[in-house]
Amino acid sequence: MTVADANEAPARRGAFLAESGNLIGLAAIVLIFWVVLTSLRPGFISNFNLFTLSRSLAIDIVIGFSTMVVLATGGMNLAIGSIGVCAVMAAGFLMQGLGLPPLVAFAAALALGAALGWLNGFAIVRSGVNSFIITLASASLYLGAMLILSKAVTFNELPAAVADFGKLRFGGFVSPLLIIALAIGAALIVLFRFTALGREILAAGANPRAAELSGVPVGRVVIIAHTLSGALAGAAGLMLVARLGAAMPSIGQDWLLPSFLAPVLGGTLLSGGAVSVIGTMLGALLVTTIRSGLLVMQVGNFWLQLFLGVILLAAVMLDRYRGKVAERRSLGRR
Amino acid sequence: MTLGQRLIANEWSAIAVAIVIGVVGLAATSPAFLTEFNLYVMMRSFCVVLVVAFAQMLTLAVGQLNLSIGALGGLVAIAIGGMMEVLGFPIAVALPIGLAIGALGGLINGLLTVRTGINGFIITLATASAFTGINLGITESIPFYNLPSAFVAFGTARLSAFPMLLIPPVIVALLLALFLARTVPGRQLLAVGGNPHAAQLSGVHMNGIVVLAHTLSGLLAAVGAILAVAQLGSAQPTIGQDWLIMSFAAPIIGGAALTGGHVSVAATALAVVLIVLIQNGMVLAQVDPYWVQFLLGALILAAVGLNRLRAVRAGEA
Amino acid sequence: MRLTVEDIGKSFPGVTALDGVSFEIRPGEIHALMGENGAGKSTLIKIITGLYRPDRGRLLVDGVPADFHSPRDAIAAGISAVHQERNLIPRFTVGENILLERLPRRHGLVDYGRVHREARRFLDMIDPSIDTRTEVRRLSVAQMQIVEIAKALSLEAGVLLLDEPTASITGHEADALFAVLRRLKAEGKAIVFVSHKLEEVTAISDRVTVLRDGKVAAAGEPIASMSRGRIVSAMIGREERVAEIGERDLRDRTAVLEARGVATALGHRDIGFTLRKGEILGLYGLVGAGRTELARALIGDVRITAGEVRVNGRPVAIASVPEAIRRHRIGYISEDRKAEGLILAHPVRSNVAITVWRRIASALGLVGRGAERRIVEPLVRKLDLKTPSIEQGVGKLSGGNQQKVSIAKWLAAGVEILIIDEPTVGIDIKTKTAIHELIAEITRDGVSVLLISSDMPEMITLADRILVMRDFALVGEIENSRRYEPMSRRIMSFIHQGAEGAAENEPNGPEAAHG
Amino acid sequence: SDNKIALIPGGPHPYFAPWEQAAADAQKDFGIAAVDFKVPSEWKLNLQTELVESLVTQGYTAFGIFPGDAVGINSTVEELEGAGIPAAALAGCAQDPTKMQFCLGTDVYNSAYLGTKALIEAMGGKGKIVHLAGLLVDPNTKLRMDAVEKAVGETNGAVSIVQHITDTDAQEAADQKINALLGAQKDQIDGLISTAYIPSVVAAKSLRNLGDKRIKLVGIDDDPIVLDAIKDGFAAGTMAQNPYGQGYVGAYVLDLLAGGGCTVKADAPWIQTPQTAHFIDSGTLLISAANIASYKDDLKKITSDIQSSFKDKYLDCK
Ligand SMILES: Nc1ncnc2c1ncn2[C@@H]1O[C@H](COP(=O)(O)OP(=O)(O)OP(=O)(O)O)[C@@H](O)[C@H]1O
Ligand SMILES: Nc1ncnc2c1ncn2[C@@H]1O[C@H](COP(=O)(O)OP(=O)(O)OP(=O)(O)O)[C@@H](O)[C@H]1O
Ligand SMILES: O[C@@H]1[C@@H](O)[C@@H](O)CO[C@H]1O
Ligand SMILES: [Mg+2]
Ligand SMILES: [Mg+2]
Repeated sequence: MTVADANEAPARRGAFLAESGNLIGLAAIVLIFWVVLTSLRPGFISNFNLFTLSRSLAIDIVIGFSTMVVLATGGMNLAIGSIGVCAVMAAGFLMQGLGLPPLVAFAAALALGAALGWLNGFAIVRSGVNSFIITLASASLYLGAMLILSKAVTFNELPAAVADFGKLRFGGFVSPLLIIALAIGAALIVLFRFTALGREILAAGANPRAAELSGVPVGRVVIIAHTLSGALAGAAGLMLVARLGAAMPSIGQDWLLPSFLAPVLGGTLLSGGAVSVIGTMLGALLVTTIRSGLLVMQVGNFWLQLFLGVILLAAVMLDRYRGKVAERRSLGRR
Repeated sequence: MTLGQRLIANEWSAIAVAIVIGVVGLAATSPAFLTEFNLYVMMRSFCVVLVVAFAQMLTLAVGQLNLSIGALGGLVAIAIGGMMEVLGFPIAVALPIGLAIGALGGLINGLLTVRTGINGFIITLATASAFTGINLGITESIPFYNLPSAFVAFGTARLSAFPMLLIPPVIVALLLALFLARTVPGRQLLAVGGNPHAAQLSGVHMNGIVVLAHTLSGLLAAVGAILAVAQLGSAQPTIGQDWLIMSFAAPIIGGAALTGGHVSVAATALAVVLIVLIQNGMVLAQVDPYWVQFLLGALILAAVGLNRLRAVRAGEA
Repeated sequence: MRLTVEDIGKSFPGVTALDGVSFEIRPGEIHALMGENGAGKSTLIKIITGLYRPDRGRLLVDGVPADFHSPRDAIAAGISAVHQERNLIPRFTVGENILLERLPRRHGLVDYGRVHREARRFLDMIDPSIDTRTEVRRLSVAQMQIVEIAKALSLEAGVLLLDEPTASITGHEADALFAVLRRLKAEGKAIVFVSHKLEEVTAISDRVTVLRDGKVAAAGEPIASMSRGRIVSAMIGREERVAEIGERDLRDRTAVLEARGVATALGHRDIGFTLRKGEILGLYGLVGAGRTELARALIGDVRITAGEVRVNGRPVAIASVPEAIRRHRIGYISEDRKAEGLILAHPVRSNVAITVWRRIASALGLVGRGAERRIVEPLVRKLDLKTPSIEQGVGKLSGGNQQKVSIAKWLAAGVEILIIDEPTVGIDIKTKTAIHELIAEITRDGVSVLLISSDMPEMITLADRILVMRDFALVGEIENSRRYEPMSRRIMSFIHQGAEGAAENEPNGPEAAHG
Repeated sequence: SDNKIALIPGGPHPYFAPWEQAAADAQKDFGIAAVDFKVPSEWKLNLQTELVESLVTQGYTAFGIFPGDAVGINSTVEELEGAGIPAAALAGCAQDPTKMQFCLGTDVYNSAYLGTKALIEAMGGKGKIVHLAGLLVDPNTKLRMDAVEKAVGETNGAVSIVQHITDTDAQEAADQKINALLGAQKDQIDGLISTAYIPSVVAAKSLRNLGDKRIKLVGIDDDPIVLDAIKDGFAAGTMAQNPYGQGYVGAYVLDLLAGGGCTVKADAPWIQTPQTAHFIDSGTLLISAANIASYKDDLKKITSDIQSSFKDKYLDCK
């Protein structure tokens, strides 16, 4: 049969359900955690805890986005921590060293993040070398350059507005950082769902050859994705600056795990071509919840890493299993 | 092919040339460079890095990545430390168990990878976190200090400039070269990396080989851990934390293909020599230590760039 | 050894590859397995060799049920195969590749002396000139194929399955192979031979089984009882019905794409031709002649090192594929649909609209689903594309419908020149005719097509003129009379005589052939 | 009291081991509901702040914190203050402006200065020295570098600094850096001043391995390996700190502050340091062959002196 309106609705609903099935599952897990944690430790939903949670969540989400946009192209960016700290130190220097106003400094720092990401993308596309290697090397290169230039000195006399912003609370517990993260999320949804560029990124990630032969400038698209990733890494760094009220060289060095956790839990494929923005946010929420939950439950903060690793394993395996079941079912229908 | 062309076609020729230039340059400019103690120090810092690089090289050989080498190394380190200090196990018992733990960790990585079909990158990222978690959970980050003196002494023993610590890595290197070049599983391992589909059609037990590669990788991570503990004289939970970049840098500078099927024991070893040499040169030149980070990144980029150029020249790309 | 296949069924997402196939190979026979592209021949072989598990049915070796979980099991049971795809380890030597899974050892170590001695023995049966110590990646395609055959022979198995072993080797080597096969047959081995070349099949095999759409269309008929016509109609299910293009005279149309003395980084030399508006220009050649690479050069994907390309009369230097599409309105449909043509995981909508996203995007860069649908849906109807909805993942469509998606995206893009590479590989006969009609129709709308095909009937049905390529050079250009017999003879004579022969035929070279 | 107090180091580090005993003793001696020693799993700011935040959620009412990151900790401390929870900097100070109630620690500047002086004396007043320093992010490191330079500056060129080697406060890094240093330059160096725990231990070990008594070493803290090196002549001395006293007195004062009964005085005899205007010295002394047997008693005495006079000197209590 040819396309008929009668057939379209169920099929689209099917695709929608498959995607939202994952999201609902994730949301359900998060919800269960919250219910359990709150009933065991009422302090878990105190304004204080919600506020600190919303702040860490915001940063984890943006870190996750930074990796997600490169995963979309089927690549990786191991340098996001390094890019983040470069942006952080640049912002610190511009505000404290040159006395520039925060907005100008932040814009410049974001531009630096984007530029470093662009450099990654450019090197990857030009050399044809795997993004894993290029960004492994550039991570070390950027961090080294930052340390050489900054001598690893913290900038701690930033304009008070910066720290004040980090301390703002809406409705008692919502950090403006979270609102920024959600806004970035909304922008990314628009990008990947509704713009030519976003679609081209996904096409290039799913099958670069086919995309290229269909007229997608794959090289340019990959570079743009890396540039965006760099800018997002910079944004995550700057959010930390607002939170800490200072720009310090130690930022970013432990982003690797969370940067992959959030998108992978959220259903973004490592092989490229598919992303889930909402999934990444829920993935980050799950991680933040578990981390805070384990601490609050006094499971022993030394065991935290173990739990995070096991949860990641469980989540990807579950996703795998779900995919298989879905495939089998669709075969059975035929 | 002329000799020159053959040299260019050879992966390790460029590294060897760089090493020769480095040695001559350092010897000429710094009298301390060739002193017995300095040579000893360099050779000693070569040991752990070499074995760790080999651990990564084995997973690269089958076209996979192992992000958990450092975490597993840390776990093995505190395991042997704990066995010797807390449980009072003799060295001859603790070390084999440590090796077994490493191999087991690798086995888990391998089994999870082939059973789930999930990218090894994600699997080992997750197991790395789990291994580190076990390590921290057991030790609460507190090192084991009271190790048998014979073991600690081995870490610092030397015959003039030659550190005893170098013996195990040299043996490992020779065995590994033999394994990859001359044994059936070794050849199969490279075959699976070179063309998994073809290897499978030929009746090679592909999953088994991938698991084997991961297991050996874990085993070598354990060897690295044991060496590190001997070298430090204490079992630190932090052992392995900064192995990641080194583990990739050396094999990749040594020309290993990330897609698998092509690795070189000799070139990887030379790459480690080069890295150690650069580090030492920077100490001699009293360069700001931050340059280490920077130069390592630059070195990897230069190496892959060069390799790429060479491949294009040789018409392989 | 006797191998029996009973009622085998196998489906892939969206395709039933085998549907109740039964089949028997006896000791001491050469059994030909025939069928169109996609009929299920290779799938059957992969099931017999344990690479795929059948959905139903069973396998018997000498009457005993066998259950293979992997190629290892099949090899252990005495079954060896040359698969259709190349399966060698590039950085290993020829010798090691041949003995890969059972390298001889001494004291636990691989005994390379013996590796090369043993490999030599089997290689010598077909081509003594290949050195067992060469790395496989340094061999030519034909040499690799010979290594594959030697590898299969070296197992000295009771059952030998050969999936298109002669596709890329020369007649000389094929003769050597046939001699070996005859000897093995005399030794009582059971041999399955897959080929599209009817002459070979009739020359060497004892019986023939024909598959059509995954079902048995002729079961183990003695070759003597099968005429060419009977085999062909078993393969395609009826007398060949072909698309009717009708006579057309395009000689005074304007030239849209011209090449003059073009050479490429891959070794094409002195390529010259003219494609006219609304024309189908065929590019024929044997596999490996360099046609695909030429197409890639024309769309800016391979570097052109000399000569001139003109589009609509103006000289162009196309640097990239996007430039070819956007600036010059040239599209290319790859011969490898899955790897290069489509994004299998993405829906029909994206696969078609990919070429127009930039065009339909608003000033803010936004692409509306509605806008996409308005472009995609009419095309789906026009091409009679069978899909439950345009949101269906392309990977789940049948091969023919996938091919329609690749064509649809170029119709959406509004290209003026379309290079179509092997448009009907793996596509069933009915859809094939539909696709032919579609190609003809788009040229009536003014699109010019450069058609690459190894399928002679297809070429003769569709092309207005035919270029013949051999070894990266054009060796002939023929006005198509659309009469099969004389046309195929002329084409084959160009191919066999090569450039020199062609030069003798047409003193002024290919360009003069048409004039 | 029913206060719950947490003592939180910057991360796992042997220096803080005595805090555990100090916490237990303070809980018993002062009748506090709970005094717990809680260690972030790694030496990272975010792990420390997450730990603090989760302890707030669990109802802890006061914190003694070693600011592993002197600046980074301040935003968290500010939030604690906002929630009515007092915090004090122990062992090292947070950088002003800070909401830490006070800082009780080693006067690291003075300690490094005195240590370097002792080293220079052991070297006979001339030669070249190398400074082995701790983590760069450690608030104390920069102060120590300045102090070493000051002491060297006072020799008018007789002594010079070859290098500050930083980030040596982790075993692997220390082992690699110190051995590479000795390998490359041992003949040009006359003295080593170490201002962090682990490099002191590693340097003492390496000099013993080398059998080198020519190079003089002054370390910090009282790890047994360092003390043995002093006894055997491989080290000239080490600067004692008072981690136990910091934890013990810290818990005592936090209990008073958390009850709401006391506040810190604005005009107390605080010491002004480059980091903070609210510093109290927990005790600084050089351990050498001469006092190696008795220094522990000296530290105990200092601890009880600080504790007994603290309330009057530094607090306003209802
Ligand atoms: N792994 C696979 N996944 C999905 N579909 C497949 C797969 N392998 C084969 N098919 C499909 O199964 C059908 C039979 O394919 P098969 O390769 O067996 O054909 P064939 O007779 O060997 O054709 P050819 O002459 O082109 O080699 C085709 O429609 C093909 O697209
Ligand atoms: N420079 C080269 N050196 C060696 N082999 C090459 C080179 N370029 C292409 N080839 C190989 O030669 C063959 C011819 O390429 P091409 O695909 O263009 O031929 P074709 O006429 O289109 O035949 P096919 O039907 O296989 O597509 C391919 O197998 C390709 O891998
Ligand atoms: O001696 C220092 C202490 O002062 C503290 O900084 C922790 O690290 C140790 O090395
Ligand atoms: Mg086939
Ligand atoms: Mg082709």
